[in-house]
Parts: sequence; structure tokens; C-alpha cells
Amino acid sequence: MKKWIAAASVAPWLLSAPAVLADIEVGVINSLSGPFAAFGERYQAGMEVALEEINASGGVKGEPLALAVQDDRSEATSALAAIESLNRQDVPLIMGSYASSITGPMAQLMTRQEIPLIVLGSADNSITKPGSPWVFRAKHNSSIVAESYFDYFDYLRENFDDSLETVAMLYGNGAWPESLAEEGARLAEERGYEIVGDQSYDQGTSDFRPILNRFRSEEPDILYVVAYAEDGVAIARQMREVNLNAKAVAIDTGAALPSFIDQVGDLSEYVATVVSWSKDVQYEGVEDLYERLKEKTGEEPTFYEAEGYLALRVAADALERAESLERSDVRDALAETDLDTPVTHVVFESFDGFQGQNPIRSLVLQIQDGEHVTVFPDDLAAEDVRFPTPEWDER
Amino acid sequence: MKKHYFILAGLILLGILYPQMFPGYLSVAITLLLYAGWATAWDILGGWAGQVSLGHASFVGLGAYFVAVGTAHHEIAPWWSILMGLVAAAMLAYLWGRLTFKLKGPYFTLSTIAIAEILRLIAINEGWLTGGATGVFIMVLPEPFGLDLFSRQVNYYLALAFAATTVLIVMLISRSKFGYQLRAVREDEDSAMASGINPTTVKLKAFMISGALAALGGGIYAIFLSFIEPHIIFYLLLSVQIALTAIIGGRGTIWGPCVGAFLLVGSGEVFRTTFAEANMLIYGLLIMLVVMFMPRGIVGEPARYLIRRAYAKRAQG
Amino acid sequence: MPSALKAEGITVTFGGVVAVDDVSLDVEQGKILGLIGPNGAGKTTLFNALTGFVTPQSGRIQLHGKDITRLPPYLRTRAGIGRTFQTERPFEELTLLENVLVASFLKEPKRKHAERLAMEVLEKVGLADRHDQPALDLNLARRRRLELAKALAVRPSVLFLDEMMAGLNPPALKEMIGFVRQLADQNLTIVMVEHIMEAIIELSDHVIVMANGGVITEGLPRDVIEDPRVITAYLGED
Amino acid sequence: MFDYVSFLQNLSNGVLIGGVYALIGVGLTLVFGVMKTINFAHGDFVILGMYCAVLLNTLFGWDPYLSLLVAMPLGFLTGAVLQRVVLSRLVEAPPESSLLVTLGLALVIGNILLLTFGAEPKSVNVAYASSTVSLGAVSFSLILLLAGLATMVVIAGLYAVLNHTELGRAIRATADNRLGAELVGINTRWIEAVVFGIGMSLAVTAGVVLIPLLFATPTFSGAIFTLKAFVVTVLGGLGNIGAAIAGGLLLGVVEVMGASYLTSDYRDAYGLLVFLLVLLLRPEGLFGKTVKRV
Repeated sequence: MKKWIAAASVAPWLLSAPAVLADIEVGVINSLSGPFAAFGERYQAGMEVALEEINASGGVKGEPLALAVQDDRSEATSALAAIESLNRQDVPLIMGSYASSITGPMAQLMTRQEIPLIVLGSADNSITKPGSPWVFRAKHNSSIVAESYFDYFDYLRENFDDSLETVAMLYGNGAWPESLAEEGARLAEERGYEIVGDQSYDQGTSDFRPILNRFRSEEPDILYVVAYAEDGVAIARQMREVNLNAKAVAIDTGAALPSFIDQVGDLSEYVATVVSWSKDVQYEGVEDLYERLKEKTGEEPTFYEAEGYLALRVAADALERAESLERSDVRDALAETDLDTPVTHVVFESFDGFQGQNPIRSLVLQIQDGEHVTVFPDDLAAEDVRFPTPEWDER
Repeated sequence: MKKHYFILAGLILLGILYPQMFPGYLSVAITLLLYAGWATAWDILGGWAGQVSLGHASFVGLGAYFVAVGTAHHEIAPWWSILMGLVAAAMLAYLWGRLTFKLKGPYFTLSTIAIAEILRLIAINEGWLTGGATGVFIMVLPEPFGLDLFSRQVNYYLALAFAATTVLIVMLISRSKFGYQLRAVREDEDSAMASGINPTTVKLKAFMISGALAALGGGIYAIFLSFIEPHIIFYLLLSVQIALTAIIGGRGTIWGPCVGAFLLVGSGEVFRTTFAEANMLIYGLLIMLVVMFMPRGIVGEPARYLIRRAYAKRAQG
Repeated sequence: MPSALKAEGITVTFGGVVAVDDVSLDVEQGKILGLIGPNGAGKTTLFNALTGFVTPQSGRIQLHGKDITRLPPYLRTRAGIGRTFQTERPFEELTLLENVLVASFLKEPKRKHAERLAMEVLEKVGLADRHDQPALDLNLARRRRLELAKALAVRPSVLFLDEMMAGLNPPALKEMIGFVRQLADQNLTIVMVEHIMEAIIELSDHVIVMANGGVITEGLPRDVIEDPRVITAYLGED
Repeated sequence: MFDYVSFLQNLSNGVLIGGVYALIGVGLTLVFGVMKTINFAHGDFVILGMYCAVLLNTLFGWDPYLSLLVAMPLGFLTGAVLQRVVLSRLVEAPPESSLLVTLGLALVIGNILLLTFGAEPKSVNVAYASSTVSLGAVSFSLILLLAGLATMVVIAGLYAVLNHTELGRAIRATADNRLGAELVGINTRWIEAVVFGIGMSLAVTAGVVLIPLLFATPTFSGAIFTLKAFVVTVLGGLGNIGAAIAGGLLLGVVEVMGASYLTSDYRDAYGLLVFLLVLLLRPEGLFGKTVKRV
């Protein structure tokens, strides 16, 4: 209901659009309506928490910071129009957006128009590979995430069970799941795993029984699943239903949300998932951030809010250090970023064909006793890994 | 009829001057022109031939993918790949029409959705052909006569040329033998046959022209976005939007689809920046209101009224 | 006189029901054939079989000695058959001239020539002075004349008229009969399905009476309508 | 060697999923049968049902099946009102108008839900979400069984209403021959409102029954449900209630078998291919009455 009030109250404000000249405004292009709005809202909350923090500690260059937010309606053409609109307002940089189908065209246009872009949500490799001098991403990409999963599998193989070998992959046919699957297949071969199942699915009616039944006869050691929230829940439930067992189960994206544990209950135990941030990661200030994010949304915060927070922190840091608010100065400042935040450490580097990419250390969370717990890498972990996943009948 | 040519010439002139007047509003204008062109192309089949398709995103996707994959994977210049896309779209339309033109009314419409969905799945799953679900980046384009094809101005003039060409083709068709054959088939296939017209041939021609033109716009769209993914290009909602644009403006009229594009893209942009999260709601309400109170479209309804009034006047005089 | 249209043993069935049962006919060039019979007699089906809108199960149809049995309707039109429809629906937003253009383009692909032909036929049916009016709100008599103009615009050698006279008031009826007479005088062959006896008697050179899918009698109009079988066929229906 | 157990498992899964599809399709086919309207908002009606169950669960902790008591009558009323206020205006309009207005309606419903409930997918987690019932080596999902049961009850109820009540006779008469129905004194305008109400009520029921199984998303899955409903009804025969069940089962089995023994990438394409084949070869539907074509 509060959305209604928000929509109604924002309308006249935008119509009159009083230009507050004293503030420094940074552009935000976010998916506030359309199919990606669920994610857009979370990024928005994270950015607002960062904004409050920044302004409470004096703003940027002594001025209060403000956000010029534009909705991209979850589509690329609106995002491109929004860039032009923000360009007219002369913003020093723009943050955006969630989907790669929107962020990709944004990166292309902003590189040509020489406006610095800080990627908000899209984790697709192609955004920063080959990348451009104007595009920066503080969060992970598909290569980093897939590598985290296989580092984790390697870790299990070395420390618990050297017979871990066969992998079954199940993923949606969207850009992110497909690219994680591609990277996963590559890494599996590189590191001596055998792919015994490789199935994608179209979004829709969430019936995975045929695929899971097929997997069952292959008896994979590792299940590598990439699915969004609702599909992840359905997959976890149906694994129990068809009695599909694996020693290690990883479900990307879907299992990282608190609602996954609510919806799947006990069945969610032992499931692992990779995120850029978790409330129990061993970085300074993490608990405080967790509390503030929770207060903002009234819900259990996720890595989405954290990534939104991170993007604006990076932006404010660069603006503070930049010689002027000229875009080329802001770009130079961004390139020299070396920032510690409660989410992660940020530097922008060129490596493995990437450019302007933070080589972020992703975290592996495991669901233990109804909580997301950081279990890998070792030095950032809060608890030990629980392995192997017991068979359904033995739970 | 002359007045239509004058209007077109005037609009083209206005279009040429637009980037000088509003250099900061090119993306919206490009989107608008693309939709105007697509909706006009759609209307050749949907309005003039009376076959409502909800699968035109397939043609847009075909054109876009020929250009994107052509440059990114095979180093084919966009002007050649777009030609190939046009031919491919016409061929697809031919096969598609051969298969489904015996279906009538809603059945034809449903079949277009089914075929478009199958094509979407092919585009997603056959990565060797399309680059798969992760999409295709257009990184480099040749520079004919030193023109930077990536620049917004060039995109804009390409889109303007596309929209103007499509409208011009429809104007020519509307006064030609083919145009009268289309109307005859739309109104009554039996009566058309009695006039010696083969309805299937006429509809196939319309579908092929319509599909090829949509693909042309698709090629420009690919350059405009310079990054495409099957999920957004072969999207059912894109098909629906193209059809709605033409229908709201007025089917089977020369200017209806353009007016529809102006209204929907224009209002979409206004709503996007003013009503925030409610913008799609207002868009949906607008569609309902137009269909309920102006069922023949924004151009179609007054045109009908004007004809009636002119007739009534003459009858008195 | 050579035969313009000849049909032999036409039989049409719909899902086991015989609608037209072994009907033959032969019309000479420049003559008018009247087709009458009570509702459900199979007149319209026969008419559709001859013009190609229904495929007969058996039988042969010849136009000027050429076999057209297997041709679809539009190819029969191109071979020389013109027809009108009972439920005429003009294109309301187009002018009368444009309405006729649709048909006149068949023989005259150039727009200028097609327009001239369209004007000619509009003059023939007496609508020339209204050629630039939209077909919207045309009254019944004028709609019929427009329909006739469209059929004539394909320059047919055999013209099929489907109940052109029904519902016309007496002066309009007289007018329409006059048009048809003129056409026949210009050596056009005409086949007409009609309920209006006055028109049949005045126009037909030969009449075929159908009932239950078959021919019950044929001959000169005066003879036929006095045939007791015909009277029974009509009265039996009531 | 051919694995009979997993074949039977897949077949039974296909049949159960098909039951769900049938439930989604039956409302659409009823509306088409009487009003000759293709309702593009049907899938969004299903979503409305899902949110109804979610809302009652969060407010009062109701079990989803209990919320049918509220959802069914509410769906009926909303549908009837929508028909009177929106669709009934389009009688004189060009034939595709009703299709278009329902497209607009789909956008409106989806975005009202978005503003009210937010974009986050919502569901009701019931304790029996992944329970199974075993029959020999083959096991059945309890929720799918319940959904199948609901389908049977609803369709049996609908069948009874259509065939054994005065209202049902009036509806069938209107579907067969509108003009004839009016001549014998049936108020067809009123019948249309009732039928659209029933159609919406059935869609809402499907949504409620599906909520333990699927997530409710405001603007995303409506079109998917609508598409499935189209496929189901065309497979069976548009406007034929009994055939909707057969169409649903066929779609479920085709999809599951295709995904099990071919590749799951093209799961939705299998259904669509069969859909196209049926459209082209037997447009009256596999189980519809043969229509005389002239």
C-alpha cells in the first residue's frame, strides 16, 4: 500500500521538479517498474542507506549529495532515454541497472558520450569484458562467481571427500544463468570434474520433475543450479519429492534470499550459494550496515541492498577525491579507487580481459539451522562447512 | 492524396531539423520512429490485409540478429547483413503465411503467438547461431563515408529514413492495384475472389513486405542498442506493443500507426518520468480507454466521422 | 449459337447430404438462364458450384468449351465469369469509383485505364454521377447497382446474378430489369437465381426449376410456371 | 533397457501437471464458447487468485484451500462487473476490440498488484509442499494430486450447472445460437456477464490451488498462464468444456515427456508445436465436434 502513496506523492513532485542547485546530484537508472522491479526496489533501498550515511558525515565536497532517479521500466530503450535526460541535468556519473539487456546498451552509449557508469546490478561478463575506460563494476561477474563455486568444490574435494567428481547442471535460459553455466562447464573441465547432466529450462510453470528424475539416474556428486527465487524454491522442493540426492548442492541466486529459507524450510539445509556480501562476513562495520539496511526495508536484507549501497559508496568516494565534477576527472578518480566498505574492498583493475572490474572475493554461504552462514573462503568464514549433504531419507 | 505527400514531406523536413532543435532528446525520438515504422509495417498485414499478428517481434529479431551476429561474429558490413535479413524475413513470412493463412480470425492470431514463441526458444537455445541467451555485443562497425554508425545522430537519421520509407510504401500501396486487392481481401475474401483476386497470394505478399520492413527496423534497432539478447528482442510483449501501436492509432489508415507511436512512446516517456512506478498502469488504462471509446483508433474514428459529415453535407446540397 | 456455359452431371454433397443431385445445363451465348425453386432446393449451391465457391463431387463444367471444373473462383473470374453476392457489402470508406476499381484492375492493371473502365460500368448502371461519394449509407437499390457494376468491371462473358431483385421497390425493380435486359442485348450470357417471378418471366430465355437438389422441370418461363409440379413444389413448402 | 518405472513416473507427472493446465484453461474456453472473446487477461486473473490466497494467509493465517470460500465469489463478482462495465461496450466495435481491451486489462491488473504487493514473488509455504503419496515405485506430489482433485471437482460442478440447471440451459443456448436464445426470451447480455464471472471465478480458483506450488509475481507470469490456457483450449477445442480437460492432460504429458526424453530446453516448444499441428490439421480441436465447413 505504501507504494500507492509513494507513487501518488512522487508524481506532483516530479512534475514540478524543483532543481535544487546546492546539491550534487548523481544519476541513477533503476528498474522500478516492469519485471525487474523486485530487484530494483532492493537496490534503491541500499542506495538510500548509503545516501543517508554519506550526508550524515558531511556529504561530498562539503555539499549534500542527492540522487536523480529515473525508472527504466525494465527495458533498454527507456534506459537510453533516461541517460539523455540525466545528461541534460549534467550529472557527473550514472549508476545502473539490473539486467544485462539494459546495462549492456547503457555501457555502450555512456562510453560514447563519455559519462562514467557504475554498474548497479548486472553481473554479466560482457559488461566489463572487454569493457571500457568509462565503465566500473564493484560487484562480481559470472567468471568470479563460477570460480567461487568451483573453488568451493575443490575445497570440499581436498578436505572432505576426494571422490567428488560428477556434476549435474540445471539453469534457466536467461543471460545470467546461461553465462554461469557456460563458465561452470569450462571450469569443470579445467579442474577435472565430469558433467553428467546439463539441462536448461524456460521460465514458466516451475515443473522440474522431468529434469530431476533424469538427474537421479545419473547420481551426480554435485548439483550446480542457477535459478531465480521462485524457481529455486520449486527446485529444492521437487528434489525432495523425486528423492534426488547429491553430496553437495549449490543453488545460485535463488538460495541467497531469506525468503528461500522461509519457503523451503528444513529442506534448505546444506544448500550452498555464492554472494557478494553477507551479514556475517568478517569485514569491519558489517553489523552496523546490516542493522541499517534492515531498518530501511523492514525485512531481512540481502546482497542486493548491499550492492546498491556499495555502488553509491564507490560513487561518493570518487566524487570526493575527484579534482572537479567534470566527468573526465570523476572517471580518473574512479579508476584510482581503493576503498574499504562493510560490503567488500573495492579497486578497479584490468585482468583476464576485464577492465574496470573489481576483483571482488565472493563468499560461499551455506544454509545451516535456518540461517545463511558464510563458510568459504576460510579467512572470511564464520562457520565450518557441513558436508556431506545427507540423503533425504536420513534426515 | 496529394495532401498525404505534403504531410510526409513536411514531417520529414521537421524530422531532419529535430536533432538541431532538441539534441538532448534523440533516444526517445529514435524509439518513437522505430515504433512508427514497425507499426506501419505491421499494419500492411494487420490493417490493410486484416490479419492480426502477435508475432512481429520475430521479424524485428531476425533483422536485429542478422546485423548483430553479422558484425560481431562474421565481419559482415551492416548494409549487407540487413539485406540478408530482409530476404530472410520475407522467406520466413512466406513459409509462415503458407502454413497459417488458412486459419481465420483469432485462430490466425494464436498461431502467430505460437510460432513467435518457438522462434524465441530457438534463438535462445541455438547459441552457435545467435550467441545464445547471453546476447551479442556490437563492438565495431564500419564507417561508411566517415559516418560513425554508433552516434545518436546517425541512428536517428537511420530511424527517420526507416519510418519515412515505410510510410511512403504504404502510401504508394494504398493507391495501387495491390492496395485495393488488400482491402478487398480484408473485407470479404469471397467477394475478392469474384473480382479475380487470389486472397492467399495477396496476403502472402502483404506478409512478406510487412515482415521484411519490420526486419529493416530490427537491424537499426540492433545498432541503436548495440547489445541484444533474445529475451528482449523475440519478446511477446514487443509483438504486442507493435500491434497495439497500430491498432490504437487506427488500423488500415496511412497515419494511424504513426499517431499511435507518437501517443504510446510519447506518453510512455512522459509517464516514465512523472508517474514513476505507476507508469505501466496508466499505459494499460490508456489502451483500455482508447479501445473502448475509439474502437477504430485515434485516426480511424475521426476519419470515419469526417467522411460521414462530408457525405451528409453533399446529400443536403 | 455456340454454348457459353455448359455443366454436366453436377453433384454436390455436404457430409452425406446431397445438396445438388446430377444437374446439367447449357446456356447459349447472349441468353438469360433463370434458376428458380423453393428455399433449400439447391439453387445457391449449384450457383456456387458453377462459380467455384463449392467443389462438386462429380460433374464437369465448361466455359466456352474450356474445362473449368477444377479452377478456384478467382481463376474462373479470370476465365470470364462474373458474379454478384446476395449479401453485398461495399467498402464504406471508399468512393463508389474505388469500390469498382478493385474489380476493374483485373483487366486494366494501369490505374488510369482501370479508372476509365470503372467509370464506364458505373455509367452503365447509372451511378456515374455519384462516383466520388463514399459508399457509406448507400440505399439498397444503389448498393445492388454497385454490386452489379463490380461484377461487370471484370469484363465477364458469363454473368451470374444472385437474387439481384429481392427487396427492391417497384420502380427500382423495373430499373434493374432494364439494366439486365440491356446487358443481354450486348451479347452477355447471364445466369440468374431469382425469387421475383416478374423478373424471371420478363428476362429469362430459359428457366430451370429445382427442388430437393434436382431439376423438376425446365423450359420457357411461361410454360414452366404453369407446370403443376412447380406449383406443388412451391406450395408443398408452405 | 527401457526403464518402465521412470516412464510411469513421468507419465503420471505429466497427467498431474496436465490437470493443473486444464484448470487454467477451462475458464478461458467457457468464455470463448459463449462470448467468442479471447481473454488475454485470463492469466492475470489466475495471478489475482494467487494474491488473494497470499493475502488471506498473511492476514489470518488461512490455509490456501480455505481462501477459496472468499476467492470464488469475489472472482465471480469482479468478472461480472468487468463484463458489464468494459466488455459489454464493445459489441458494436471491430472484432478484435475485445481481445485488445483484455490486453490492456492484463497490464492494469498486473500493475495494480505491483503497486499493492510489491514486485517480490510471494507464496504460501504449506507444510505438505513437498509431500508425496506413493503407489508402488511411483510417487505423486501431494499438491499436484490436490490440484488434480480440485480440477475434477470444479469441472464436475461446472458440468452439473451447465447441464442440469435453468441457468446452464440458458448459457448453452446462448453459446449455440445467440439470436435464437434471444428469441426465446433469454437475456443474453445478462448471461454474458454471468459467464464472464464464472470464467474469472474459475481462473481465480486455479490461482488459489496453485499457490502452494508456484509463486505469485505481479507482472511476469500472467502472460505465461494465458499462453498455456490458449494452448489447452485450442488443443481440446475452443468453447468445449470437457475437451479442455483432455487438452490440458495432453499438454502436460507432451511437455513432461519431451522434457524427460528429448531435451528440457525446448519444453514449451513441444506443447506449441502440437498446438500448431492441431490448429492446422484440426482447427475445431482434437476433441471438439466436427464443424461442417462450407
